[in-house]
Amino acid sequence: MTKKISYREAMREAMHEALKNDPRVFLMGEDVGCYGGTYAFSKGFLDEFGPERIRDTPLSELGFVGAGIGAALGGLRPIVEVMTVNFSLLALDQIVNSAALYRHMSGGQFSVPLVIRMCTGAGRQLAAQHSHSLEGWYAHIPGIKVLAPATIEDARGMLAPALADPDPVVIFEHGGLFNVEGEMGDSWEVDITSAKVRRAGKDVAIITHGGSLPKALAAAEQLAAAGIEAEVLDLRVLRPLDTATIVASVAKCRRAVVVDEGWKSGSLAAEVMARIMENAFYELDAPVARVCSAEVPIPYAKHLEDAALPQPDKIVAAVKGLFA
Amino acid sequence: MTKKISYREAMREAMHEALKNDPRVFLMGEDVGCYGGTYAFSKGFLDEFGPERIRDTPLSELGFVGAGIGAALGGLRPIVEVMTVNFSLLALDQIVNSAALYRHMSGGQFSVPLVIRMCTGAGRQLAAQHSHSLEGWYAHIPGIKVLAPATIEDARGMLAPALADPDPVVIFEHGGLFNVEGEMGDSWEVDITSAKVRRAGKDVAIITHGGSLPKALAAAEQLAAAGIEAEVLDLRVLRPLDTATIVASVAKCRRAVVVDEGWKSGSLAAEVMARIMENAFYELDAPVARVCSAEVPIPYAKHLEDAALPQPDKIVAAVKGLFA
Amino acid sequence: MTVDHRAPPPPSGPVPWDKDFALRLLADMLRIRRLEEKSAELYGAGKIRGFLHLYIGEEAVAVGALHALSSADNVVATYREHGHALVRGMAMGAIMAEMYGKQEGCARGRGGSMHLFDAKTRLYGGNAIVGGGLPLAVGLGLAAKMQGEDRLTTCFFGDGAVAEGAFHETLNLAALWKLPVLFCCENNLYGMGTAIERAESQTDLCVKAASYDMPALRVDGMDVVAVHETTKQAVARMRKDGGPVFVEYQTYRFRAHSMFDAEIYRQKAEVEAWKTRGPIHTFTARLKAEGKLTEDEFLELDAVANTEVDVAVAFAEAGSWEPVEDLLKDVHTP
Amino acid sequence: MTVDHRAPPPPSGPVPWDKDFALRLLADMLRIRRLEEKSAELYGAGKIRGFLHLYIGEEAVAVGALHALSSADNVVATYREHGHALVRGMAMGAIMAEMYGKQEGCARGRGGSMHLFDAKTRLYGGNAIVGGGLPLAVGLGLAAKMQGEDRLTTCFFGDGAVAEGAFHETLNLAALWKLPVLFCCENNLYGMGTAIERAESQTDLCVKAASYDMPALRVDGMDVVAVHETTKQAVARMRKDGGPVFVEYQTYRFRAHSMFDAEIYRQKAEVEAWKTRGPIHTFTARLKAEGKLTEDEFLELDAVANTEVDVAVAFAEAGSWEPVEDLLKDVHTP
Ligand SMILES: Cc1ncc(C[n+]2csc(CCOP(=O)(O)OP(=O)(O)O)c2C)c(N)n1
Ligand SMILES: Cc1ncc(C[n+]2csc(CCOP(=O)(O)OP(=O)(O)O)c2C)c(N)n1
Ligand SMILES: [Mg+2]
Ligand SMILES: [Mg+2]
Repeated sequence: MTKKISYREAMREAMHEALKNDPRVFLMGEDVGCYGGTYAFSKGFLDEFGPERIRDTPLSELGFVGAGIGAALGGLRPIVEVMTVNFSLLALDQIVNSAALYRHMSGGQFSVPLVIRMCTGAGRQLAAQHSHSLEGWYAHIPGIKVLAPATIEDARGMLAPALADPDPVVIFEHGGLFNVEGEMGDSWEVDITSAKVRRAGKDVAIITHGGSLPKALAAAEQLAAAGIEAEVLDLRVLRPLDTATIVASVAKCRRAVVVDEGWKSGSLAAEVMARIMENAFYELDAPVARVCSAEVPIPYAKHLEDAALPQPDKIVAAVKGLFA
Repeated sequence: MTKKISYREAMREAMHEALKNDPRVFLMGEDVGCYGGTYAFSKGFLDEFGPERIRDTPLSELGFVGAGIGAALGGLRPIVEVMTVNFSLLALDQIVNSAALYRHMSGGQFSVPLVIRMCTGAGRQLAAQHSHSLEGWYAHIPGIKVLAPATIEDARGMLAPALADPDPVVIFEHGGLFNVEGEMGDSWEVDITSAKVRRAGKDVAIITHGGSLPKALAAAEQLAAAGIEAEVLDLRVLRPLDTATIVASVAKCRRAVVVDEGWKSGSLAAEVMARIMENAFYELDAPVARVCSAEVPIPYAKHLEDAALPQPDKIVAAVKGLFA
Repeated sequence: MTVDHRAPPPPSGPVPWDKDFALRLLADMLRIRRLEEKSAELYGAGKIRGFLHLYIGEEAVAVGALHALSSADNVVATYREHGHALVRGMAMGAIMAEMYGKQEGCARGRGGSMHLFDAKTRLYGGNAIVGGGLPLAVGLGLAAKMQGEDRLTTCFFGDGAVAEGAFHETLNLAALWKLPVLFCCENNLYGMGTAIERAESQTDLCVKAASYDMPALRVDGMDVVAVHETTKQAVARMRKDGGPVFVEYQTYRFRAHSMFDAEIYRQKAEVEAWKTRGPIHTFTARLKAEGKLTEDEFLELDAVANTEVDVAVAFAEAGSWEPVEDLLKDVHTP
Repeated sequence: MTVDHRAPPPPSGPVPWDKDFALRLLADMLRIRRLEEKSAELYGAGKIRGFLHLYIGEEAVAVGALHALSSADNVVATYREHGHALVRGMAMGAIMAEMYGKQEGCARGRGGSMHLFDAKTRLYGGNAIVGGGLPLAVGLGLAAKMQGEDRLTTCFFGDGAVAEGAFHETLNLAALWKLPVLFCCENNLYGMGTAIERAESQTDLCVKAASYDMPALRVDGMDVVAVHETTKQAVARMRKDGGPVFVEYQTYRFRAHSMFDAEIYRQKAEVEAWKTRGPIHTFTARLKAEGKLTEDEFLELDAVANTEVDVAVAFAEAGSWEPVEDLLKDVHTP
């Protein structure tokens, strides 16, 4: 049996299940309660689970993310929702200087089983302060796991293993995916360790994650029409990266394009290229290319925003460039 | 005429000159005044320039960095000292969401001629919360310039052009360099646009910056003894990267190792490798290797800290690996 | 702490201004109202996109407060700043074109509704990070003070921003360094869907000013007369003594937080009750009662505002798109 | 605001405790003092490295406050936390070995002086980010409350931390949610080289608590009797009412901020005057005056403390280095 649900509903179901099954789990963040969730992910939760477990917070990103860390240290399993990655900059000290360090720095005595969820990405004309894609920053930090569910199944399935993880897990949900709908079976298996091939191919590996996955798949369709069979690899887990699966795709296709909505310089795409350099250099028939965001604050005007972000046609062009 | 001065004295002289020459320049940060500067960079300044221009701040990184941005918008030329990069996490919102964006987002109406200086890096047994090397993060942000003076000359010479720049400039000073001494002439020319070859070679390009430069040079000496002539390239300017100079070194040597004290995954080293992939793939005789920090919070114990960080012997081993 | 969400009686009493001045302020409130009503309509029509936060109901604050400033003063505002930009002197067409994303907009269409900037009128944004403008305001105040300028910096922010660390660090710096910063807290009882008593353990926001040894004033933000007179007081005090002042404007937002808000967090009755305190119609009634305004004069002002809106829309419609080749313009570190 | 940096008269008056209890607290102060004096020496000898912040002069705070807690309570401390760890029950050898960087240290030598952790005694660090422990404490308090545990969380922090946004956000959350968090502000008049009146526009730190509607107490932090009695009051109130309490301990650091500090920001005379208020010798004198302590007993306590230090040093010396192969242990995301 499958049913059609949206990415939003999938994540909502996942949280609902977690709240039902484990009394240690609670949801905390700005407007998760009375407002019904900024993106309606927690609609109805307040009535069902009450204000203790569906905990609206003041506008205090540093404070409530730190409180989530403390609550995890104290035995709970918090899901902390930071409205968007843009505001998470205010909380980075707690994430990097506390959550990520505690286990190692305490000699293994303490752990922080915390899940932080946040919306990421551009594409909705929200302008420069609301359009960052900084998951690559988070993926730089040892001690935290970074996930990027890009499919309905991952939105539905990644939360449970994230909550079971003894360490902090940050989940990036791309704002452009929330209304995407798809079929969902009653049973699924979702790990939080591996990258996944979303479309098999043999001529070029398009490696991507999050909000860029649909664009990569669209590009692959266009390429197929032009006789190029692209394999589309969804990284899914941004830290630790699944190097083996990346290398396998690259070794098979011998060409690769990395697509990443982050700004190009210092992007996660660069890390993927570095891994390929280190592990699959001799398998390459051409240098790996990347399609990232232009190095500019993301503008409001639609035509400029579109021009700043990765798009299917740019991916197609980058792939074709590899065969030139 | 040359004289022997330390990195600390060089930076102090640079600030002194700036304060003398331009009444719009002032220095602001924690303990820059009464304490004499956390690392004695501003010793004596309070007496000479007074508390208005040598402005001690409360412990409020977000607040005083933001105040620096506002003061720059208001016509001054602030030098804001953030004690270390570790604490700058508290100020990232202001740097990324205001300083970096203002010029573009305002349609070119406003600019933020601000210099932010901070100590970076590990190696002094300061443990996990005081040992980050996050200059790679900053180098990801369009709208700011990122500098890493690694020599006496750059410590002396980079501040003036940074202050003359119409946009925010972040200067990373590696704590391990402060006591390094060197000869300094009366005249020098220091740009803030180019990378520089610090040691010419032909067999391998060692590409590095900041506190890793002395280690790279030490490794080059060892390699020379083994018959390998390494070119050591100091990136100096981490954003925007001087791709042309990187490519020239790589094209000449046909082999390269990138040395970066940041954690390996998502490091600036990855970006350098990506640039080489994009621009010099066909010049390479071997995949580019990198020597970065182990992916672990930096431990206090000396032997563990040493093991976590790039060291000359690891660089030597990486280079030799390219010839195996 | 609990907070009474019920609307107090509407503002009333004499208007201590000459007709000219009174009508200018009324006109400005009407200009904001009509601009925003049209904006909402244009959002529905897909002409404006992204986030759009309306100020409807709160017009007395920007109008009363900003008319107490001089043109040399700086203004820092939030994402709910159409009114502030307009009163400050930005052309309505530049605002509308910005919301359309046209290059004739005040920021070439790069910022949209949340990021109105205007160097000419010293409007330093339009900041969409809650609390993000506060440290900037302190810096602007510092620059003015260090350069010996007679220039205040006025910073608007909401009740929600008070919980942010930025608020605390900023008020402390401003008071410690005695900077000419006027902190204008637009307390509309909600930060998005979170009522103030669910965000602040101490809901008396003026008490917060005391914790920085900063003078604080509280005023009915639905009453343009009270807003203006109180702000004038604050400004006079600042021009005399130099230090910062905190003013709490008690106001209310009649519309949803943004165009995505289903408003399930507050009762319709509460909103309706507050609407009886609407700053435009209560001020209009007072002026009429005093004989300072006739219905015809009111209709005339309203017609002028509507015409200005129409012209602004036409200007925006006729505007052009910034060439895609200019995308990287104004970024010097590619 | 100005602040009087002159030392008030030394603490005096009767000690309302039985001899046993009084001597336990005296012994703890001595243990801290001797441990730290030795640490300074070992720093000079290169055995301890990195940052070392001594608590000398402030011992009455940790000793008086922590003896008011139960072993079920949580403690969050700063980088100046040797005393807190010791009083809480951590073995001196584990502290010393940690500062040596040996794996017999409480954190396997990974953290050093600033990062003492002990799950057994519920010491959650040792945090070297000023203000960084505050949000954690709120979270620990939240966990205790949500799990219905009878467990307070005590968070130590300095006067300097009060200026950080973290302080503001944390106090608001704790008061808003009525969490059992005891905020222990160790006000030693300086944050590094910055005197409090150059960091805080409002130097009365108890006024800050009011801005969160939180009860506040102020006490002479050089007087272990006052510290303990006041903390007991705060704790009793919290166990009854559930909400947070703020306590300001007015104290003074006799040594430099860290081993790198030239101390040019304060007068020697000021330091010397404060030393006359030293918590150990004034308490000793009071006990002697009351006949609760003889010089021999004092010497005996001191000898015990010194022996404990010697044993701890021997333990640390005999300790071993964590194998380099274990570097990545406890990091699950390489
Ligand atoms: C740092 C930050 N956190 C969250 C948001 C999302 N957000 C935008 S407006 C808002 C409510 C702010 O309330 P208030 O300060 O009272 O201003 P109002 O909207 O009522 O005018 C929130 C939560 C944001 N923009 N910035
Ligand atoms: C966020 C942050 N900023 C700066 C520092 C550097 N620093 C360490 S201790 C200190 C002074 C703190 O003063 P206070 O809170 O009064 O504690 P005290 O040292 O007096 O016990 C400073 C500035 C830091 N560790 N963390
Ligand atoms: Mg509000
Ligand atoms: Mg202090």
